Amino acid sequence: MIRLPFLLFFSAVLFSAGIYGVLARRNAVLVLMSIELMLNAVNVNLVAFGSFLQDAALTGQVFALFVITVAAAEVGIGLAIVILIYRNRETINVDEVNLLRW
Amino acid sequence: MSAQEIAFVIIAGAGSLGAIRLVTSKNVVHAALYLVVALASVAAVYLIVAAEFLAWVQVLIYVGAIVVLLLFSLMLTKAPIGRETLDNQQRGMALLVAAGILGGLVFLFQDAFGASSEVNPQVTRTADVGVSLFRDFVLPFEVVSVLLLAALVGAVVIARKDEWAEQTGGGADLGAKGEAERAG
Amino acid sequence: MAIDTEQEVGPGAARTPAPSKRGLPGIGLLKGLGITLKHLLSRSITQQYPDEKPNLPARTRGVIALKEANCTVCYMCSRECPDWCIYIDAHKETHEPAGGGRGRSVKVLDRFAIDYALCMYCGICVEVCPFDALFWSPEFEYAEYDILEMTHEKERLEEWTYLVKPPPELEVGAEPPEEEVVAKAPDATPAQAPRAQAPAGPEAGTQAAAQPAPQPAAATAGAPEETAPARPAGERHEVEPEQETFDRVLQDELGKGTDRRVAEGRAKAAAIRAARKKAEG
Amino acid sequence: MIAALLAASETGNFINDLFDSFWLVLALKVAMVLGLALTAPLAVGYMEHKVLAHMQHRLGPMYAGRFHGWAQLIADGVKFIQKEDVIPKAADPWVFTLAPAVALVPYIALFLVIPFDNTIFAENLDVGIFYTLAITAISVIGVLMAGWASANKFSLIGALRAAAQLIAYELPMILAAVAVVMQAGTLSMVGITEAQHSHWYVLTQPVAFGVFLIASLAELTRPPFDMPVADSEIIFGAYTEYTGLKFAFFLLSEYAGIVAFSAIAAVLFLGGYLGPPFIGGLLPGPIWMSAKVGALAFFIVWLRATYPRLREDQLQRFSWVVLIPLMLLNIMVTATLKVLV
Repeated sequence: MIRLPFLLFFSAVLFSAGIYGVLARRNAVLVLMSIELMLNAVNVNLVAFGSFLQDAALTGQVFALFVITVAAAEVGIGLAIVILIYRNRETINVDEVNLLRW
Repeated sequence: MSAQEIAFVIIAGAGSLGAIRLVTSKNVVHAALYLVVALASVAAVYLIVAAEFLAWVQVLIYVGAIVVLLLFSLMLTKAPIGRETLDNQQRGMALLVAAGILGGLVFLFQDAFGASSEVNPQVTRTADVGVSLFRDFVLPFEVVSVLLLAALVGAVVIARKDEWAEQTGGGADLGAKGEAERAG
Repeated sequence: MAIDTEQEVGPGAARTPAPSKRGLPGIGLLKGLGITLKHLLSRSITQQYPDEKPNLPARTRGVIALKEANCTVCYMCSRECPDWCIYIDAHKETHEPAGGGRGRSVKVLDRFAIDYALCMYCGICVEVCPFDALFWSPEFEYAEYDILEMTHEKERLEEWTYLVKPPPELEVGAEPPEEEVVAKAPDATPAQAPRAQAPAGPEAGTQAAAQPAPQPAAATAGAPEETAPARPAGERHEVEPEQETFDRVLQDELGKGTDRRVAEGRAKAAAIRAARKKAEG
Repeated sequence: MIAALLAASETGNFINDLFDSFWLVLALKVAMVLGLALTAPLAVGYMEHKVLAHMQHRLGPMYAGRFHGWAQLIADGVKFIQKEDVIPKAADPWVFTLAPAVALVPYIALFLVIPFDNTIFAENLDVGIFYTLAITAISVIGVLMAGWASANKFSLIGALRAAAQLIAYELPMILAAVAVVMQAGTLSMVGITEAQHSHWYVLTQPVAFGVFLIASLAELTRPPFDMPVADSEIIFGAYTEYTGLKFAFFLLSEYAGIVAFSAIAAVLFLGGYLGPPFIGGLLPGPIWMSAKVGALAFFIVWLRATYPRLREDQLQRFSWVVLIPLMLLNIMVTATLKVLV
């Protein structure tokens, strides 16, 4: 027996922390972590609403599973890119990686 | 407040603290460890709303694999320390945006579904999740598996040291590289 | 578990097919397991030391002991010692002979100590001692609580000599000890025997008898000198250098402009080699 | 919440049947899990001391406790407590201190779901086997923390090796378990055991059994896969800077890991608390289970005494090139047979 807004507030905190991290961090790995935080906020919401609506098909949980899968793929690719950038440019600061600016 | 709510508040408090410290920490490895706290508390929240399978998926994939990968790459990329190397100049603006979003969301959530709307966790068996996954969501499941395969191949291609290019002293398209490898 | 077939010989080396004698892949792994299991089931050889005295070989080099009576205070051991751990104090006494005549001065040992905190058990002192006053004893339990007490005086060093065990029987087919060879050899020149005994004679003759009998080295003090003549008697034929080879090689060397002394040496070596070859047929 | 979970998943647990007070049951279960998690590793550690010694023609500990040194590990524990707790000056004190706990706690938590009979267990989670595999993966974070916080190159290299090894071998391990889960049709530890009444799964899944054992060795960083603590190269890997009680925690987590993985392998492949056919009824379940765990732990020690250490690149290649394709094939075959039969 949990009041729904509690769950939603928690997810809101995670999401805004993630937003702040994405905007304010220079380190690419930290940006990736912040994105993970935002995805987790989404997952909490999915599960909370799934539970709230008493969905027999468990749509919320299944979609959270999909999001986790996609997040894993995204981290895999993201870290591969980060390692590659580090190998070529000796830095993983996103504001110094400006190859595509012009 | 029910016992569940008390437990939830404690866990969510720890998780929120972890999330906030994650984005403000001056040390990247500390940040990654705060990420563990945040992710583990999310898993605990899943347990509280009785999504047991999802909770252990969260632990296995996020805490067991993703965080280990993140820590691994942090340690491989020398893990710089300090406010200046980790944050850019948009801190104030970012704080403003984040606070605005938080405020907006809290304002919306507090009454959108009725302040006293309640979640009654029904224990979900793993078999139910499986049935739902393979009966109602087969197509998305297959699409996700294709996505994972693509990500796997992509990650290998990106992170791989280009030995052929190093030997010939220049880059080459992947097709030529594949040909060269097949030839010998 | 085909780990052992996964090895590469070198970078890019083509994998050679496994030789047929290796049998099934992974059989070596199973053999290894079998060996460890066999050892698990056999008796262990540990000797539980403080409860059970170790079964040491007779010539164990545990500690350096001193037979004081053999010591002539020649200081050779303390001078050769690499880390200067031997302390010797002595004074001179003049012994008046009973029948009158000139007095004989004798060195008398006051202190002989070895600092085992410094000693590294190289055994050089044992080797250089001309009268075998120093030798190895199997004693090994002489630990102390204070590093200062690790300097052991001559009384203690003497005690350790009593612990020396008789030497083990020689193995079948082993070379007999040199003194036996000397004693048995009928064709040994008579001059050699006294020479071998001579150094042990006046000073230590009586003490040598008091020595623990099992010290073979002690009984044959001065062994290094006698080895040279003893061995040819048993094994090699003495040969006279061949004169014609000597002359020929000498001429060659001198013709090449070699120094005369060097040339003579080479010529003599060549002459002896030639003679020996002829003698052996 | 947890109460609801407990009530839902508890059917036939002997503690729940005996008492009905929630807190009493909780306390008893915690005591049971802690007692098991803290004593079983000691038994395995003592066994390793003795077996390793005898395989090398030695006797091993003989004095502590008078009879064949049975109290040696207790004496070691007392010694560890007395030692000075050194934290290197350049180390990160918080992370350094937390690391041993992070490494140990997952293995203790794992003992929650190990069944010793169809009523003797702390929890019969619906996702039992999945839970065990998920929670063991946390332990490596402790090792990474230790390696990074020690401010020591060898520690960091050891930690990175441990992490790389975990990533490489978690996959074949899970895939091996998945094949069994598919055959049993359940994730619950008790359910998997009960499904083996007719035959143990080692008969139908021998390849998965072998791969599971190899992957457990790698996850535990036990020889021949102990590159993360290879003394000849990197001193003691991530644990180099640790002393006293913290070091003891790491050791305890290693031995608890041996017990835990042996128990999982026993449940998955050797019929858990079920005895062999015909003579299974002679002894009670807990004895069969302990015997199987002991046998597997002995096997792990046996391997340590026999094989030399692999190289890091051999280890990685072995997993990605041999084990994972093999296990994927195994799953395909299992699925096909499951559908056909």
